[in-house]
Amino acid sequence: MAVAAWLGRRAVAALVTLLVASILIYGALRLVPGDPVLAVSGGRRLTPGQIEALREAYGLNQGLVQGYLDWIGGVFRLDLGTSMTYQTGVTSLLASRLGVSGLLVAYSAALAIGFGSAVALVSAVKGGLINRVTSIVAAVTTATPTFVAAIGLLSLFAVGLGWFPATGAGTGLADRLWHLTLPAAAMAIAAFGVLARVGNAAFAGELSREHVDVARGRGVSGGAVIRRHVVRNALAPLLTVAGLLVASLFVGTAVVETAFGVDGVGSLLVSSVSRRDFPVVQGIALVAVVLFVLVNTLVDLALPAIDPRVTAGGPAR
Amino acid sequence: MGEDVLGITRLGLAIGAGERAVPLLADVTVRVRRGETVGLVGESGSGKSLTARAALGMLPRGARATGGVTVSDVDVLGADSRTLRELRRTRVSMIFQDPRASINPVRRVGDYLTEGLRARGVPARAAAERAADLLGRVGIRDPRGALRRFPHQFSGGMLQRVVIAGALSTEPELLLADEPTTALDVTTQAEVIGLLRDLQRERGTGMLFVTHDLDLAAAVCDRVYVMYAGRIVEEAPGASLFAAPAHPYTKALLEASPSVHGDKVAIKAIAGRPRSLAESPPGCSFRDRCPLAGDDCAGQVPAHRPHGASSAACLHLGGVTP
Amino acid sequence: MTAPVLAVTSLVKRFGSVAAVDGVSFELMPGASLGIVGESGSGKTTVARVLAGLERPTSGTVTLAGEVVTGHSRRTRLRRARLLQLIFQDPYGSFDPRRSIAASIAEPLRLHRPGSRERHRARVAELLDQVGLGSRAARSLPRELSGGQRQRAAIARALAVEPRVLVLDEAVAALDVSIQAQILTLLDGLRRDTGIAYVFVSHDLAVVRHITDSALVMRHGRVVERGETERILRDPRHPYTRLLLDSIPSPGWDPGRVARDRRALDQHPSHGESACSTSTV
Amino acid sequence: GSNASGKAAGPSITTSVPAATAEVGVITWNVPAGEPPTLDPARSAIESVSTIVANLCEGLFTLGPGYRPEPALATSVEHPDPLTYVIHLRAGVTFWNGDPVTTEDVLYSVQRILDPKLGSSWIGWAAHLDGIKATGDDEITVKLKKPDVVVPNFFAMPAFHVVQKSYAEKAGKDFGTAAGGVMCTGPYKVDDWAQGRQITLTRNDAWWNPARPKVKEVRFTFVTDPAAQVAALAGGDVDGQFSVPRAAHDQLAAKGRLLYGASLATTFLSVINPDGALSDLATRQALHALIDYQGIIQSVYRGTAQPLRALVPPQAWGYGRDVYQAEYDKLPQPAQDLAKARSLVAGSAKAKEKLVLAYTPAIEEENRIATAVADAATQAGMRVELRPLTAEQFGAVFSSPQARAGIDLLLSSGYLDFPEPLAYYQFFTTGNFYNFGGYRNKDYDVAIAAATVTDDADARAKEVAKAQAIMARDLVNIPIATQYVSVYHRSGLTGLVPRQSYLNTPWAAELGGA
Amino acid sequence: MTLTIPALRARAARRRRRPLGVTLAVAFLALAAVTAVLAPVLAPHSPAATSLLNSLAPPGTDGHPLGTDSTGRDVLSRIMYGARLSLLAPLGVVLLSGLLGTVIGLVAARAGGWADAVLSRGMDIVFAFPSLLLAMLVVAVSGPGLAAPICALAVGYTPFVGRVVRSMAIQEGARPYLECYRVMGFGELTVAVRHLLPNVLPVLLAQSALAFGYALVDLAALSYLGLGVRPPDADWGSMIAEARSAILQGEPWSGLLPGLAVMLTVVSVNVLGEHLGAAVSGDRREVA
Ligand SMILES: Nc1ncnc2c1ncn2[C@@H]1O[C@H](COP(=O)(O)OP(=O)(O)OP(=O)(O)O)[C@@H](O)[C@H]1O
Ligand SMILES: Nc1ncnc2c1ncn2[C@@H]1O[C@H](COP(=O)(O)OP(=O)(O)OP(=O)(O)O)[C@@H](O)[C@H]1O
Ligand SMILES: [Mg+2]
Ligand SMILES: [Mg+2]
Repeated sequence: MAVAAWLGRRAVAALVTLLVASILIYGALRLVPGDPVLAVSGGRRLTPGQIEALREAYGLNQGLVQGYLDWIGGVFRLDLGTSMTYQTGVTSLLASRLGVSGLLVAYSAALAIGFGSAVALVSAVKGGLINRVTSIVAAVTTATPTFVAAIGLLSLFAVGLGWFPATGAGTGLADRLWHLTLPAAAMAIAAFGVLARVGNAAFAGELSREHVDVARGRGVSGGAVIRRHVVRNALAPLLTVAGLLVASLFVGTAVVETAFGVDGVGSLLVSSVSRRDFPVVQGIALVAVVLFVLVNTLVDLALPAIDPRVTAGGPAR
Repeated sequence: MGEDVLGITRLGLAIGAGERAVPLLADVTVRVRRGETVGLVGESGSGKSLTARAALGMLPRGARATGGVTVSDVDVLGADSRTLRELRRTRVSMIFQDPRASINPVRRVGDYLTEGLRARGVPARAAAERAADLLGRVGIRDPRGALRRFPHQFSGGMLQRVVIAGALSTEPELLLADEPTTALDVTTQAEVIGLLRDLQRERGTGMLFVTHDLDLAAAVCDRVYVMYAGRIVEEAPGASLFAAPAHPYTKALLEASPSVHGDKVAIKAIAGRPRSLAESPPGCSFRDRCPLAGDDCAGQVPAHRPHGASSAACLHLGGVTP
Repeated sequence: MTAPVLAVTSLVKRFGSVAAVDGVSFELMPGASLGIVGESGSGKTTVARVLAGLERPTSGTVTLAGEVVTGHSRRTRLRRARLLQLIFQDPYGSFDPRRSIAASIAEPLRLHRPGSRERHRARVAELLDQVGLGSRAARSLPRELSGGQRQRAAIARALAVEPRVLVLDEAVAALDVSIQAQILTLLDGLRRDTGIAYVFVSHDLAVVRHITDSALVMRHGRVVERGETERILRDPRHPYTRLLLDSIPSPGWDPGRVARDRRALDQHPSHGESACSTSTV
Repeated sequence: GSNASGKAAGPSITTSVPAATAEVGVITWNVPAGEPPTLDPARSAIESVSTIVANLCEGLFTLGPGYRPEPALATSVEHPDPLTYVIHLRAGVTFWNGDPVTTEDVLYSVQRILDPKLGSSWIGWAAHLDGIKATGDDEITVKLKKPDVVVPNFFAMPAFHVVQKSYAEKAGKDFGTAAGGVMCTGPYKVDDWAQGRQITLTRNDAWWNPARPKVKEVRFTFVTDPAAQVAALAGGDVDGQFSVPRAAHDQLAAKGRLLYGASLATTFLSVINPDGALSDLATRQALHALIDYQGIIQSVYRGTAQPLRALVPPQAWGYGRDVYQAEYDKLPQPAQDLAKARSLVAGSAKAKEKLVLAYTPAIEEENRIATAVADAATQAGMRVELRPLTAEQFGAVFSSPQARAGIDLLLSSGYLDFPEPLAYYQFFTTGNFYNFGGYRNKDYDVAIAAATVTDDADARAKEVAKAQAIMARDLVNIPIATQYVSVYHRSGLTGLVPRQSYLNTPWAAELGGA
Repeated sequence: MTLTIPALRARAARRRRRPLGVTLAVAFLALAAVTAVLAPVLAPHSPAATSLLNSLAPPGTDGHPLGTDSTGRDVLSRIMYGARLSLLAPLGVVLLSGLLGTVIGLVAARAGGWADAVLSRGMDIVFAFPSLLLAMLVVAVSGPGLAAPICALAVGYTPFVGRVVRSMAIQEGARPYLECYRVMGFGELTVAVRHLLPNVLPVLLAQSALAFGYALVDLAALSYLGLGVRPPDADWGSMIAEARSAILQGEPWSGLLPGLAVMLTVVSVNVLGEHLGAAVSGDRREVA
């Protein structure tokens, strides 16, 4: 009962967030000064008459509320409008690129979460020198901007050593993973640092809890204590942070996809922002926010399975 | 002395090494016989918990121990981790003050209870049977349902029963109870103590009962050790603790505690505050708060001397109870 | 006949569906000491918090020095504070960790007794002296003091505005026996010297016996027994009071009986809950 | 180190390469400008579109070597009087789907771009159009209201690229997009457009032109980041691309074939605000004197550019070369002379007024040029404020006066689509829409007007050169350099002469194995 | 008297325990701040002085200790001047978001109920926009430049600060000393501003330090994508972006050095923030 009510509350909260976010996204981009139609020109010369004709064609003279209703209505029909530069539906434009970006995010999240939590656990359990070294590594990687990492990896592993392809997304799953290794690693570096730190704190915190001592005092073996009482308990904060990271990785693709010449949603976002192709920007922003809310709601929904106390109203800690 | 389930002899404990070592315990000697309830009382910081934990072989990080600790003739301080684990699985159990902190909050109560049994090699199904059995024994209604519930769904008193059930599930020879009722209401305390005593008597388990409540110690324990500043200052039979306190500290404590029984008498406060071993003055640790203290107390740490049914570490025993 | 300094009538406080306090009434004469005892969750703290204005009562009134305290205006707030102060269980948490003890004590003075810095300083020294603390403690941060010292400082701060009622919520529960005795002695002396009245909330009957003249026994938010403290201890009339007394360990104590009695009481929860009418203590 | 100071003039220009002999299965070609928004030739005024469309669609004529018009879907054009052009269509040409090309298709293709809603930038050709109609089964006639010698050049431009009428009408708004596709006649046809990834062209085996392409399939990728491009080219992920990042010239030259060609492009400063500090000739002369032309060519363009004396580069002299050359030689060779600039500034009150230099920092070379110019101006005692523009703002400068407000000087690069200097110079006549600087010079206007109606090559060249000399003196435009076209492809390929006409002639059809 | 000694010793020990990393971080940040402020005095060259024929000189070249960039500008001078925008812009973000977050967090915590629900939900909604996305959205609206992204990031980081302030304020508000002030007769506002805020401040500072690092990276990424700082202004991010082709040429210095400056700054503020945060929780732990 408590669980069902709690799940219901989370779902409603997620929907409210999405609703307000969609209004913000649409509203902000419609209140733009200047003329979005110029995007269509691709920087070439247009006469004022041509511009007026294009404004008409894109329905930019419409009222804000009506515009929003039309747009959100379209969203429910999976129609995000028409790109100004590409002249095609934003939905199909995104659909063709979401695969690459999704894989990139998943790959990068897997790297960051896998290495991050492993390093966090090992350093928390071993302590001492290992802990100090990993904390320095984590501090430095956390502070490594994605674009710096991208440049570094690109010049070292692609241009210098030639171990990985420098660009493109490849075809077929194996080839694609091969191509996306460097971009995923570039994105994963900072996320790794964050996870290593958060994970280390979580694991160390759990390790110092009395029930861990109690378990040891009952003769439970070291491995089982770690598995059953430390990892399991630290999972909640780790999962929460990982959820936030995954969603921000999606936007992080803007940087790596540009740096590695991957044609995904991120590079589309960058080019659309600089061309002010609003239907595309709106569409991507909406997808990013939906993804964020979705991932975090999923994490929220998973939390009761990890920590039953969350549904009892209290915090996870 | 095969009768002793716990033998702590001249246990010393210090953290750090050399110049910067901080002493925590000195010269602590405690014995618990089979089926006996032994109290360990003292104010906070006197080293009760450290002593109890030492019996499990759980020393604070970076601490060095001197002296000896044996549980059922196994040398705890010298034991390797395997022996120690085996010992903990089969012979000693410990109950802590706060049951909520003692149980992993994210696992089911059933997991907590069966974990100890499974570690001993009991098959899963049999372990679950035993766990339900135990819960029934400690007075929890619907034991089977309780196995599937989470700790936060229990009240403090009920949860302490679960912990007790867990501690007894392995049928230990020695039970270390570190203030097991301090977090509970007085009425609940009575119930839990009753339960603990029944189970312990039934199985002949030896129990080291740590508390700061003199009344409780006197009521429950066969023998009581009084600790002050990391040392045992008095050892007395439970019954004579009130009647004839041997050490000035014990006497001062009694005089400082108000009581519901008998006539209303004024209480006498003790000057100063309790010390830890590291902070205490050289010689007798209690001397700066002691009304009987003389210059001789500063010289050296007084040795234990018998006094009536008790023994105490004081040079002026005659001044306490003639 | 003097008027009561504090009177509470039909006090009710609900949290959602839980009635934490359910129809509590009592009066407190100047210089008197009233104990409130009961098991955990019986509503003792809630009564104390309502008295101090930290919770609004759902219904019922609190009358201080003949005037009903209602509303949250600045005037009410200040008047209440001047008449009644509260001491908490946790003597560490009662102080701003960043401020020295002297600074913390000076604060209520500045609010209620405007005056020069010098005057305040002198008064702080006087207050600290009254509770047996020296100038070194005055300069310390709360974390540099022991629990007993902190509780003394908390008492000094409460006394700063010379209130007529001091509400103490488990004020000695966290202290070691030897320190607890010091504080109890201090409180005794203060009442004798200043004529301040206490509402002493505790679950420890022995302490209540020591410090109070009369007492209320609460259970599930209601008063189940009231009267002179000695009388209640000698001759408990309500089974719950009896249970509480029986729970206190003593030589020859039978915890098994406590368990049985409690079960019996739980099975007849209505037993005597409102047996005692509102008699003035 | 590549400290530019020590370097020699730079790489040389390639004007011919061995023809391709071997068939090649697939090549992967990168379009550094990114994925094209459309493949509609009418909207192919941006590099990403033109590079690909050039292989798909054909006009009536095309530009051959030396940027000379050559017949394509037309066989010939007659010019019976100054206002009339009669074009004869080639017989037997079919679209990819096998349908024959009709005059109706040609007329449809030309006329659709005249619809302003389409937003085609080729619309400009029709400024003096009177009418265009079919005058026979394989003949169309273009009638002008006023003589305009520039017009025939457009016949080789995408303005006259032929698309199938029925197909285009059916596709409607989607024509040219990934969904709608295109229908043309060129040597390649669209096989697949995987949006966001690549566009694949396959050979049109039914091409009318007997010069069969050697490459069967061309895959276009759209890597925009220079570092990624270089890594892709060097690593062999991509076989080639035009406009190779200059920074990687050394690196790539060692890998495969890196070729340069002269172009019709100019980088120049133009006066946008006729009333500000730049209304003063001395200020403009100071500006002209303070630019480090040599540094720009060596360091910014890494030797792949040439200094210019006039706005239109010599490559664009499509006729009357001798005349042009002689006149060009008379113009002063630009060189930095800070002392002269300083004294000019010292002698002019106007020169010390603040002036705003707008530019597009997204184009790395222009970012550096603008930075260097501003710094040199500061050294000469001028006050230059840099105003970076986005591509969009840059576009707006050409269409809205508000966007031009506050800008005194604009750094831009442009190119002529065909070798007719008039096409550029006519923009600066009094009252011309694109004459943002409000340049007014009667003599200039007269010379341009005369050239526009002069059919004879040398005579026309004389008039144009006269105007050119006037402009060079008035300095309303300060030409800085003309860049080379560059192309890189892996070794083993050949046949591609680096020319700017890759933007409108089927260049892939020339490429093939060595 | 005996009490004095351990207490003093503990205090001294606490002071001595400041880790080397924190000292280094503070030193670096101080150096960066001084450099930024005194750039006109300290920088050997004007950051705008070009020399096309002396471009991409390697570090150690005469007169250019860190070399020159692709337009021949002195890298050291540009890093020094670049520090101004690079540090000032995130500082603006932090100040704005700190102010907003503190007010919202305190109001939500103290008001509770309906106001808390609305404010918290509002923060959740803003939180659903990754900060870089928010910054790119406003750039799409307003065109490149720093002012809009600074505001956007400030809004974006508000929940980052506000949530922590709120939970700290609730946690701290439940501690008896604040109730003591209320019992003493102090008003809500006085309690919140005079007593709650100073005790929340270390957490606020810690959180702000972390936000500073994030903002620095976000703004640099924006500049790297060509959507942030517009030339001729330069921050470290735009310097890296401008150096991209130089990196291709195998002359990475003019990009690596500002990249290093970004990393060192971010590491430093992170170390500092974490230290502040740990100091706070350590303070709490001592009590428990
Ligand atoms: N891990 C440790 N490191 C350093 N000192 C410790 C550690 N554990 C305990 N101590 C110190 O040892 C002394 C005794 O601690 P212990 O916990 O045994 O006291 P206790 O008698 O159980 O008190 P309480 O009644 O408060 O539980 C205290 O002064 C404490 O500060
Ligand atoms: N803020 C609150 N919100 C909801 N319920 C509350 C709140 N404060 C107290 N209660 C409930 O009111 C009842 C009485 O609580 P109160 O703290 O007054 O008891 P108490 O007698 O002081 O107990 P203890 O001895 O444990 O301090 C309990 O059931 C408690 O759960
Ligand atoms: Mg203890
Ligand atoms: Mg209470």
